[in-house]
Amino acid sequence: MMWMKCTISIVPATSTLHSPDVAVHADMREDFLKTLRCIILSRILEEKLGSLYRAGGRIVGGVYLGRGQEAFSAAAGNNLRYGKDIYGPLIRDQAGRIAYGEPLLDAMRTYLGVITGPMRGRDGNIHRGRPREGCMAMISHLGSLLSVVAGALFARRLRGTLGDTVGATSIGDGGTSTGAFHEGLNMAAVEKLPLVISVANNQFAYSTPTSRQYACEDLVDRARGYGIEGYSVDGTDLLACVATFRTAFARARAGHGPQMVVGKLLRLGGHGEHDDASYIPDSARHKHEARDCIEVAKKQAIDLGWITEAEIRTWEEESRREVDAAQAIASKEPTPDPYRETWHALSTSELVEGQHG
Amino acid sequence: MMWMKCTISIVPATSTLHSPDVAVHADMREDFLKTLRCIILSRILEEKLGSLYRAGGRIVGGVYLGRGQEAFSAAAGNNLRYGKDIYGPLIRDQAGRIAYGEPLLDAMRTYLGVITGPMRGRDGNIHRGRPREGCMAMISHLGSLLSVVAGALFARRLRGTLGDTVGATSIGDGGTSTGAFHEGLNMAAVEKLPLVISVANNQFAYSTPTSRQYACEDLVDRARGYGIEGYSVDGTDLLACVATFRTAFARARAGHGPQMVVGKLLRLGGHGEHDDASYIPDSARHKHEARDCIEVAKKQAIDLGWITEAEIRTWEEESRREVDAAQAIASKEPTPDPYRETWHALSTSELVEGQHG
Amino acid sequence: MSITYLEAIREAQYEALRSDPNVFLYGQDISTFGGAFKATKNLSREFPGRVFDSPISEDAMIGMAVGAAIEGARPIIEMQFADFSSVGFNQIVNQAATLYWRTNTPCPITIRMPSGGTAGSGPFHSQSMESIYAHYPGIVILTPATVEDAYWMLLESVKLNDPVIFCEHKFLYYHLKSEGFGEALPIGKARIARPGRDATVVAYSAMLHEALKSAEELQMDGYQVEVVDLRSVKPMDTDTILASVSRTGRLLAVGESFPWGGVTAEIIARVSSEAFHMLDAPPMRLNSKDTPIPYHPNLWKTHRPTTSSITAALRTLLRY
Amino acid sequence: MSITYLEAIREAQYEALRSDPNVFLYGQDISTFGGAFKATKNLSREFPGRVFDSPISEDAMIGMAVGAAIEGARPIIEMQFADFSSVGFNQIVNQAATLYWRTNTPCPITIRMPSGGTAGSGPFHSQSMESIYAHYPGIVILTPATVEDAYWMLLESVKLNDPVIFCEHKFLYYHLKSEGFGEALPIGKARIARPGRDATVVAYSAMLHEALKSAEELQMDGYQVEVVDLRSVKPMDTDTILASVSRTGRLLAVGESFPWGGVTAEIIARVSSEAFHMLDAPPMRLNSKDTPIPYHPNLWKTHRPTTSSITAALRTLLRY
Ligand SMILES: Cc1ncc(C[n+]2csc(CCOP(=O)(O)OP(=O)(O)O)c2C)c(N)n1
Ligand SMILES: Cc1ncc(C[n+]2csc(CCOP(=O)(O)OP(=O)(O)O)c2C)c(N)n1
Ligand SMILES: [Mg+2]
Ligand SMILES: [Mg+2]
Repeated sequence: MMWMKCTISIVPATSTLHSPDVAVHADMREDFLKTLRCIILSRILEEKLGSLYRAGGRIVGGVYLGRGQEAFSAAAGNNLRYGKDIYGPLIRDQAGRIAYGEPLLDAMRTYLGVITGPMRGRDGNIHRGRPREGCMAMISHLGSLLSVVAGALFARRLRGTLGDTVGATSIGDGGTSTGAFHEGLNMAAVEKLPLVISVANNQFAYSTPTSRQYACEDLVDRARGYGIEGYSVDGTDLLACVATFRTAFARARAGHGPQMVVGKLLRLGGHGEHDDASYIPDSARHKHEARDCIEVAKKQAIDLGWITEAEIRTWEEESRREVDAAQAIASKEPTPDPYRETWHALSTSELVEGQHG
Repeated sequence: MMWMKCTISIVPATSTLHSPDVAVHADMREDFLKTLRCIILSRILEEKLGSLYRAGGRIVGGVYLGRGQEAFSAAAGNNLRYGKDIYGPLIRDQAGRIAYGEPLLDAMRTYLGVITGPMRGRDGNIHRGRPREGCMAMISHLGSLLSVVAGALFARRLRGTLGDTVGATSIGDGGTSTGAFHEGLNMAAVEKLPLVISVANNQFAYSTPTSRQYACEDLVDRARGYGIEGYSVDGTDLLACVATFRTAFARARAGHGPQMVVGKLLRLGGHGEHDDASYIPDSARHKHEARDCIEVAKKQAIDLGWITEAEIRTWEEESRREVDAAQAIASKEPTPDPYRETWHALSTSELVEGQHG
Repeated sequence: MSITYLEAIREAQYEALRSDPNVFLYGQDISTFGGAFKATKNLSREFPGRVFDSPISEDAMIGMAVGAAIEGARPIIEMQFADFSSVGFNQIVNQAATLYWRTNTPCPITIRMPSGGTAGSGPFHSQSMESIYAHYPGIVILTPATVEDAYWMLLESVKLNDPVIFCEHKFLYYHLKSEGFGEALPIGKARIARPGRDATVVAYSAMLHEALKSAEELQMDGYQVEVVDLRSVKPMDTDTILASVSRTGRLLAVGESFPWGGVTAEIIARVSSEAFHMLDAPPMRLNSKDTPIPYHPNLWKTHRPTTSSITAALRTLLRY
Repeated sequence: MSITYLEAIREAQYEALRSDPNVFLYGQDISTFGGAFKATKNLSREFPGRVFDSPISEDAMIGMAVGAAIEGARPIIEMQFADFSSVGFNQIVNQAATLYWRTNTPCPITIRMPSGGTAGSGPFHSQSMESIYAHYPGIVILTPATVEDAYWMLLESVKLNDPVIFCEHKFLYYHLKSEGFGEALPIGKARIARPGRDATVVAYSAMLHEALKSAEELQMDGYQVEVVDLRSVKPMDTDTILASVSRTGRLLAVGESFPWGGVTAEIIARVSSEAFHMLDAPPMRLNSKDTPIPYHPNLWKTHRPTTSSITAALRTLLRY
């Protein structure tokens, strides 16, 4: 049995002081490997989406990828049970969605805009979700999903169906500047909801550097002001992410209220696939945060003796087949037919108005 | 010369650590007495407004008073120069307005809705202001004034007219829950503007106790998350307030960015004069924060040998005369005549539409 | 036993809480205090753990309601004043109103908005926002003008599987009384509040009562003015309006919101397009003036339509 | 040298910055990056210290612009997409739009809103919000449809002492080209974009071009359709519309925003009320459908008015 120390600084919140270092236990192996498998799949799916976008023709609208953020995203999603817990993924949460259990086909179908997908061509890409199964479908307005996830948890507690379920959602460094994020987080704190908020500080909001976004030293410094527990983690380090989110989710489930996990990392790509990110200075590209979390994780797993290179290659091949299979299915499916669309924005069809004028 | 210790806990912000205790110097005498004069006048004015409201007939709309918050409000306003600095007073800032230099007639005329007042009957009570002279006229939506004050300072810096001017605005415990407050404060921090924000934590937002408003221990815990300097002060203690705001304003003027001063106190009255505040529990009424800041201040001044009881009585009489004089003038002035009203919401009169339809 | 419009709103919430455990109330000062207007008086005592004081966070209040609705709850959200919904605007029009269409998930939330002008309330405690919300797809906008509608339509709102903006008029809170709740009328249908054959006035909410008084005044001059109570601004019951105009040949639309666009423009556009030849005179409308709502009663009385301005407009219309 | 609609917007900002030191630009990603659409490309280099990247804080962006305007600055605020102005809504309609009326202080701010649909942009990157903002007193709403108007009206906006919502259409950004900026037309006046005698189409922004194509198509059938470019939604140039309708006797109003209320209802209400007897046929309107704006191009093409739906409506109108 091997032990390894990873650097997780868990910042003291209002009431609880966490130990600043956490040792890697053997019982992390399972979670770690499951997450590693997810981030490999996520990267391969996203590479496919990127190349479909560049090829043109099939994907409509933009493509927004999570390259470099997979470890942080998946380590959160891995703590969620599909159909039980509530998840509000954001822009760069493909890896989290996979870890959570969202079917690959949901992604592919939504990007291709086919009617078999959860959004039926009505909305696209990262806006997909199945709210009644616990997967919220984000609107574009940053910050506004937090209160929705909080509300779902609130309703469960009210109706007595909360049990050990938990909610999770994400935000970027840029999204923390929205009023919606502040209101939602404050309300969740007041209601002491079992909610884990991942703050993916990827150094940029589109092109805007963090120096134009906030003036604090570390976004985790905000936790105390909300009276919630906060963690700061190296977002490129899957082991650290798995350990931190494990603690955060356990504490959320145990009734300690919202948990804010801030991951430091770098967006390894453009804001969307249309963007070459030429504004990211070379200096940023050479910092620790610019490490590719997947390479780091593979090495961690191999060093720990948890997996071999050959096994990883097998996973990669399997992932490619899964992605190809999803694409093969979705690309044969029909796109929406405007003449079959009901154009009903209300579920109460008697109250839908006809055309007037 | 007497020295006295007052308890000011100045919370460490991102970069600067203040000494936790400040001694009272003789050079505080002038500021203290000026402020004391203001809060006495403010209380007498507000008592008059309250009785006019209860008598009915002349005041239209609600009356919202600052009873119990005068020391905290005036200690801030006292650092502002009318016509030079920028002030964005809120609901309970009558004392701050007086200290800042707003004419008493502006208040009286606005409450009576006469056309000679700055709002000309178009808006009322606490919404008054003279923006071009630096006194902003709040809209009701809490939190939304902060960014306006920030914008005025921003424009001055841009145009090279900032000099040593500074801006100040207030918020209540309830107002801190608004998205607007968060966005405005964060933006002011990013722009490192010379702005002092008074947070009057009077334990209630209308009837809502702070336990339903935030989950942190002290609202000053938020300062660090914005990367600004924060202070926590006993809002019933005028000496402490004067000392704290003096530091905060000095640091704002010296380029240290936004300063957040949180005052702990109790609203000594209803939300408005229509409200008997019966929801405030007796326990709250017997706490330290329930002290009447004016009585505390009078005693402080007498104990320090800065003033005599007789002198205070003279001030009170003078204040009463000032208030009566303002009332006498304003109550003779005309209320608006709808047939003389231009009903132009645009300053560009060529673009004003006629009535259609 | 006479019941006010405000009491009807309280009673409807009582009944909604009583009959469905999924209903809860969330809003500023609505718990022990019973709300700024006392529309939730005693409800927190009668239904412990189901009436919550909210932080001053309109955006989050609506967002949380949407999340709760997804999970099967049926929240009623009180805005302290309709005017403050402007900071919850995004969650209403983009989150709540798009949920069903985007994801096939019903969004049963009711947002109560104390609306409209009262003397001395000024620009930010007097607004009527029905015209703004009705512009957006995916929301139902109700504007009750009677004690009966206040009661039944609020109860219906809570049962509806779609977001409802419930515009209750503050001017009617204490003034308007009724002997009981009567019968429920269906949502989405207008009502002939007063029959007549010379002209049709379409009004809603507080303006209905100004229009009725106006019709009364004009009766002394021998005119029979028909008054239609719209009840629901969206959907708008075009059929009932057209049927009335087909009888009278004359139309005046009256609303309290700002004059550009909005309810009255929509009424006139529908009638002009769909019943052009039934009109014997150009259609008319009356709204508030095109400025913020004034604080001083002198100005306020002139800013909004009143019985006298409606009567004046009707005289012009009838003389045409 | 041909200039696009987008370049015109950049050039107008260049000229505004050059000619008045009180002008500054504030918006997300507009500094070195030059904005999501490159409407501020190079401006931060050409005018150092006057073009700022904003935090993602639309409410504070508008609030700060109002404060800056009070101090004599003339800010131009870029919303990354018009859709996101929903979170700055309160500061626009309640802070900026009421300032002059309440305090006699002019509020010269320009809010640029990249508006309207493009294929694949979905419900939250396609909205047209002119109908919402025009409802409120105290704001000017401009909707340029040409390269010339994009340039001159933006320059005029910055000079105006009132808040301007500048709705620039994303669909026109790259497609629309002109050989120069031509002459400035006055703000608040509509323009006859194509003369005709058989029917009037009133349109604006991207819909103008669909209407013009439609008029072209119908010319082959011998119809002379007059097309009015509204240019400014509020104030709305009623005189020009009425003059056109008095010549043609037929009216179709076309807009891209949602169907309930809004620009087209306002046009029809004005014409019906003020020029009833000039109409030889019931007035018609065309808007988007009453659902959120769809993501998939198949749906999107049917959701908004197009040349073919305008032509179909006009055929009905002309045959009447
Ligand atoms: C309220 C709002 N304003 C603007 C936008 C446009 N926008 C979309 S993504 C983005 C940058 C987001 O940055 P961040 O939150 O750091 O997330 P990241 O893209 O880095 O993952 C912006 C400005 C938006 N979606 N919502
Ligand atoms: C956005 C918004 N929502 C609701 C209100 C209604 N309102 C006016 S004052 C008030 C309570 C304010 O409490 P606090 O901020 O603590 O200030 P205090 O009255 O205690 O001085 C409320 C809810 C408002 N003005 N603005
Ligand atoms: Mg980011
Ligand atoms: Mg308070």
